[in-house]
Amino acid sequence: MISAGIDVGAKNVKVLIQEDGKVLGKGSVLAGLDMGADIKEAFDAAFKDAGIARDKVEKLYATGAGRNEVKDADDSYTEVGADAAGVAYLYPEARTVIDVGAEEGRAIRVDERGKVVDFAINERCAAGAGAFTEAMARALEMPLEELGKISLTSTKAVPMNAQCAVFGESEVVSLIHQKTEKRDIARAVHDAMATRITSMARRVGVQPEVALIGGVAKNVGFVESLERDLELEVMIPDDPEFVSALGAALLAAGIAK
Amino acid sequence: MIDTFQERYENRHEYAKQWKDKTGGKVLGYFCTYVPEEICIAAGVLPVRILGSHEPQDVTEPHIFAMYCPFCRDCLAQGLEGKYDYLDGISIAQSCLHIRQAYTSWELHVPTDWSYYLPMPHHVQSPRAVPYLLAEYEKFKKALEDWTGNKITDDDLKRGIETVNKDRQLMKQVYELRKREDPPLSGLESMYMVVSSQLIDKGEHARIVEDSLKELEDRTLGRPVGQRLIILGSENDDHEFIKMVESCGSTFVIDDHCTGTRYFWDQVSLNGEDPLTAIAKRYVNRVPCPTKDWPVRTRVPHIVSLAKDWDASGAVILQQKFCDPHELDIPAIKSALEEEGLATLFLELDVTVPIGQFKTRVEAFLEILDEEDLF
Amino acid sequence: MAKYKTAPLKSWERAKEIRADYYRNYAAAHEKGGLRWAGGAWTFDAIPAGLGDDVYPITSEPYGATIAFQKDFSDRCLQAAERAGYARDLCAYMRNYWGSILLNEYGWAEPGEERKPFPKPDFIWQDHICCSHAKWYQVVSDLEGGLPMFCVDVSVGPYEHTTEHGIDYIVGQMHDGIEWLEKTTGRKYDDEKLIQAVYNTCRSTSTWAEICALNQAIPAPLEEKTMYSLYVLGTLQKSSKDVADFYDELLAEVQDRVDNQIAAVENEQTRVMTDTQPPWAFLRVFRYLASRYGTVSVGSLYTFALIGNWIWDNGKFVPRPTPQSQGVEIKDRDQALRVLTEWELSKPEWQHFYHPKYKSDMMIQIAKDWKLDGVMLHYNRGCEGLSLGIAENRLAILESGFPVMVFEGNMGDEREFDEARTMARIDSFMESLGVPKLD
Amino acid sequence: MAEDTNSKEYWRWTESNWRDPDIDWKAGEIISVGIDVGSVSSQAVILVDGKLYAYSNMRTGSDSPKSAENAMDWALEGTGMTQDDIHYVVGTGYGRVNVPFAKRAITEIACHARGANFMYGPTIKTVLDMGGQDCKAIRVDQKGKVVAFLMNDKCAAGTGRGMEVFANLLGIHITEVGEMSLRVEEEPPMVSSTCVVFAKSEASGLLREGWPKEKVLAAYCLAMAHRVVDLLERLGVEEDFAITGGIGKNVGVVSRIEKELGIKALKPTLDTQIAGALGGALFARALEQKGRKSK
Repeated sequence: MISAGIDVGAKNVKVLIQEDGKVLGKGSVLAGLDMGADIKEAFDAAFKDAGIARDKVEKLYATGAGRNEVKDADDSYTEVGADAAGVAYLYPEARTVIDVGAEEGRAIRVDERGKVVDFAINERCAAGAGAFTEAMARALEMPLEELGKISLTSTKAVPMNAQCAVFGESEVVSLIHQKTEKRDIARAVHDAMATRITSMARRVGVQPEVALIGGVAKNVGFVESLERDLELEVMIPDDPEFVSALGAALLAAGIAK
Repeated sequence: MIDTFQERYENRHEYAKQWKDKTGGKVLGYFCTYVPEEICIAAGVLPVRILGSHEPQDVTEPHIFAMYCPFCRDCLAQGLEGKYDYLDGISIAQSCLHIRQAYTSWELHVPTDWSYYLPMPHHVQSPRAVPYLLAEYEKFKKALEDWTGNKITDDDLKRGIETVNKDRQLMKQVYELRKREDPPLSGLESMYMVVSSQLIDKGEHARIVEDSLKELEDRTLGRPVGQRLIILGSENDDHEFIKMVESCGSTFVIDDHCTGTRYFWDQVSLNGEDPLTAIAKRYVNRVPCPTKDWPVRTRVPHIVSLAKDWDASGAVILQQKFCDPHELDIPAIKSALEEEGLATLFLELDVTVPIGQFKTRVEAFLEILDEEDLF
Repeated sequence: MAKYKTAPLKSWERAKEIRADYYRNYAAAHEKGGLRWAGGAWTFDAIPAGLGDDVYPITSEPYGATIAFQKDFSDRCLQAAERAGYARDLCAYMRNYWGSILLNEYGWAEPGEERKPFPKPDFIWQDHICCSHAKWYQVVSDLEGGLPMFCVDVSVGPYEHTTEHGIDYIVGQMHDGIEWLEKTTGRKYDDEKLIQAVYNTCRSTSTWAEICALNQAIPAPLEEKTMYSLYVLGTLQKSSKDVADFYDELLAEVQDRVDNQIAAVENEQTRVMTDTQPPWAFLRVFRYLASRYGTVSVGSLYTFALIGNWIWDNGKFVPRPTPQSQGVEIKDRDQALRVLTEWELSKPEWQHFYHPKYKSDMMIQIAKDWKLDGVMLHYNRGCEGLSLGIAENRLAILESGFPVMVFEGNMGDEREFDEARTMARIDSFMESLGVPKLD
Repeated sequence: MAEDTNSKEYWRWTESNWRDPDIDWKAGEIISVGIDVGSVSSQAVILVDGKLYAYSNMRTGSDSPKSAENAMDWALEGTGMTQDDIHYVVGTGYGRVNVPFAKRAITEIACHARGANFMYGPTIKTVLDMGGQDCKAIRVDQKGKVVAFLMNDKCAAGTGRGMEVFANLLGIHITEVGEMSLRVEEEPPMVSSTCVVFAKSEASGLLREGWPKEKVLAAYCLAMAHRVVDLLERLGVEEDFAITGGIGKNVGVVSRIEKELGIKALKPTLDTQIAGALGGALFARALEQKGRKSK
């Protein structure tokens, strides 16, 4: 069956189309103010990528904070459910899912059938989400990708007080004033964020294997800090930001339950 | 000599392990200064206060909800990370709810042979408190005897009292010297002195204090004293913070912390009484933690007189974030100090403090106190 | 088509009446030469009862919650307290209460009327187990320009380790307290009134527990949102005859609902419990659970046992039978105080102050006997006393096999509750429990 | 947020410099300078014998010594003055210890108080400085000396940076935000989430619900004013009252603060953002005089 999943997130709208577990196409757009238009645009991109017509999709499931905006969805799942379904398909051996998005971090423990056993969501603070690294990259006046990369070259751990995404900027500025090397600051930023995420993940109990998904999984600096904190290697799929959409599509097709 | 305190403070774990090897005795980790060290020492046990390390950690989130104070989380983290694996037992005397959680979660998740909850009464202003505490001390003493296999005699208790009293009295002598126009030691140094007393053998500590007294006789800071400050509030062994304040042109000359005067200010007075009663009276009547300072706030006039006697011109009021007992006293303390003409600066402590942000406030505060006429 | 029949609760009106009388009587006490006193919901209200029948209390926690229901007023109260220098993370009831003193507005008004000035109490009669309890009233006294105050410390360890000297400590303070009451009010103390008030205390707190025990039935005759409005009477004045009598009537009605399978939630398909005080301004969360998921919250250790008294009996968690039902006859003041002390020390919500394990055991037993599918814990930033150890409770409940969801909020400070995110979390939890949506 | 910076720049307020052409600095006895390196903006103020001669106001870069130099250079531009002509420089603001040519660093709290005293006169008793990343309520005496102060902690809501995030989100230039927020018939309910990051998604949600931009802005300005008033009330407000810092120029926030306090802020006669540097320059002048006397 050809099915689609759409993930209407805080920052992006993502669509994924699959057939019998094989990904046919993906589309992603930055969320603006007109949700209807964004959803349409994301669909168009995904259909174009898949090279199929819209009517080929038999079923559509929605997920993400804005899932109720998708009027023609056949059903909807929460981000927690969709994450678990997507990861269970990609990594049946995964027992812990860590999803770090732009404004939210989540940790989910799943059983051998991919069923959600427990979950934790970071509480009301963006310091444990992508927005934090973005703000820090801005303070350092470097692109986000660069922040991840130079962080890997650091050899020194500098403690940083990651309380708030905005105050984090002042901390970065004060590290700059203290003549701390940029690569060490980059690492401090990722360490601080990893500490928060690990703290949250420990609430559900970190059981191997651990899958890391969400846009922040593409930040190599963060991944390194997180692995150091968790004292294990995490599994990261090729398109970590599309796992929720994948999960929704698989649930729609009945491949995941 | 005075540097020894810092050295002991920094190497507390090594010290305790060596003490065990050397004496074969048991080490008891305790969570609050209401635990009667006199009785522990009488039992031949080394009581060490469990403190945090002021380092970021990610292990306590599953155990303590984030609205409790950073100090209790920092303490628990030490246990969960195995830094206190040499402890033979743990104990807490009933005080605030926050630190109690560090104790109970420790008991649940850190393997410990012996654990004792001592229900120290809160209504210390009631005449009923001493008899109640005395009965609890009898139980505590018995439990210690069963645990260590050592019978605790009245003579042992008297020795415990003398040992602790002597250290208290010597530290008070050091504090007297801080009244000088040019105090012989900084706030940071005296913090190391007091906190190390909570970490090492009391007799040894007293000997080091005694030797230090000679050294302090004609010592000066070797820098301008600057503004004379009192520092007060909840638990505080944040050396980075104290160092920062004292590097901005000021000196702490006196304090009211449980890592400072509240810990050692009051002596046990035997006066022919049986030793356990004497100890109970001391803990009931000591300078209280705010959890126990009701219905009358006895700490307020005490703090004001400390500030006056040590000639402080300003007060830094510190509080562990979320520490409700202190938050409930601070408005009263602040207005009492201000009535006496002392300016106050209020700051909240976390596991680590944002030094940059705090420095601006501290400097601005010192600028207020500064008499230099630039206007 | 609804799965079960439902019916409104007949006792409802009477409950409303008792509550209105309570706030009205407190405010009007001076008009008839009576006295007003203030203290917490846990205080030994039976003791001031010995001063006469015209002595009226106001208990702080339900009063703080009453304010929390009035969002705009609560907002002003919280602000007033903060602006007076009291930290934002302190107990939210306390800040609402102080705010109403600072603004000089009484948080309860006759329907349709404006709020009147806050009626200043004549004295304070409080107990102390949570760090904030006695200190709360120290500040009240500060704000009121000084009030006579007496507090009884009850923190003598968990009930299962009750000691004779622990009871002596509390009873001793009570004796001192009665002397103090006589001196402060200039009234003669009546032991017979005390004895009756002790009997009433035991009766109302035991009967409320029996009512909650009936909620083991499927379908549940009561849901938690309703229970809040009923249990609150015990927090107002558990020693009053009106409250004790009301619970007797309510017990009969709830038994009738059980016998006739009258449900609180017409499509009950899932059963949960919560923990700690709810965010009072957002009780619609319960309506959402019921209408969207057919989920009934059958209560919580909080609703069952903040006032209700329970005891372990052969591995079961059961309503504690009153001393009078066990043939105890109270003859004098000292005995009355001892019976009262021993009774209150077994209060389930006092046990976790010493160790989370006591609370975990009770919660797990409730989860089993009340046939729950999951547990929703409110990590309540507004109350450090009842949130104490909650993270350990969560771990223990999970360990016992019940799914747990947590949500953060604040019982009395709506700024700390994120409704949209909480609803989203409930969706995730219900989905993980496999609960089908009802629409 | 990094992305925002690259794509749109609605937050970017106008950088400016100014000079009084009527003053002949060469005739002056003491040329004093204050440089305020804040987390978001930097200013340099030049005084000639205590009279305002020139200033600059620009954005802070990640390198604060350089930001200080840039601000200095820009203030000097077109004056013919060089750094060698300046007698005393005081550094203030977040980067105060990194102002390369400063002889002394003084906190922005003292400098804002002093600057406000100059700008508004000796009747000023309460100063609110709403800066880029923090917010300070300051009580001052008639000489401009700080008597007491409070600073917001923990949270960046109610700061200039928060307002910038908002301007960007709504695609409204930062200088128009305040004006626009007043174009509502009645005040909307306050936004509940004051966290800068979450306020952003909350605002997006409101816009999607069909709230006009004006209403969203009004709600945010209101929330910001509310937080700041809390701070002021804790300190105690006495008239005269004035607002310095960047937000002082935002009528949407200022008018709401005034309304909640029931007190009017004095109308600024100078750019409110230069108050800190101005105070620094005044201190610099006093320090230079003192130095000369002692010689």
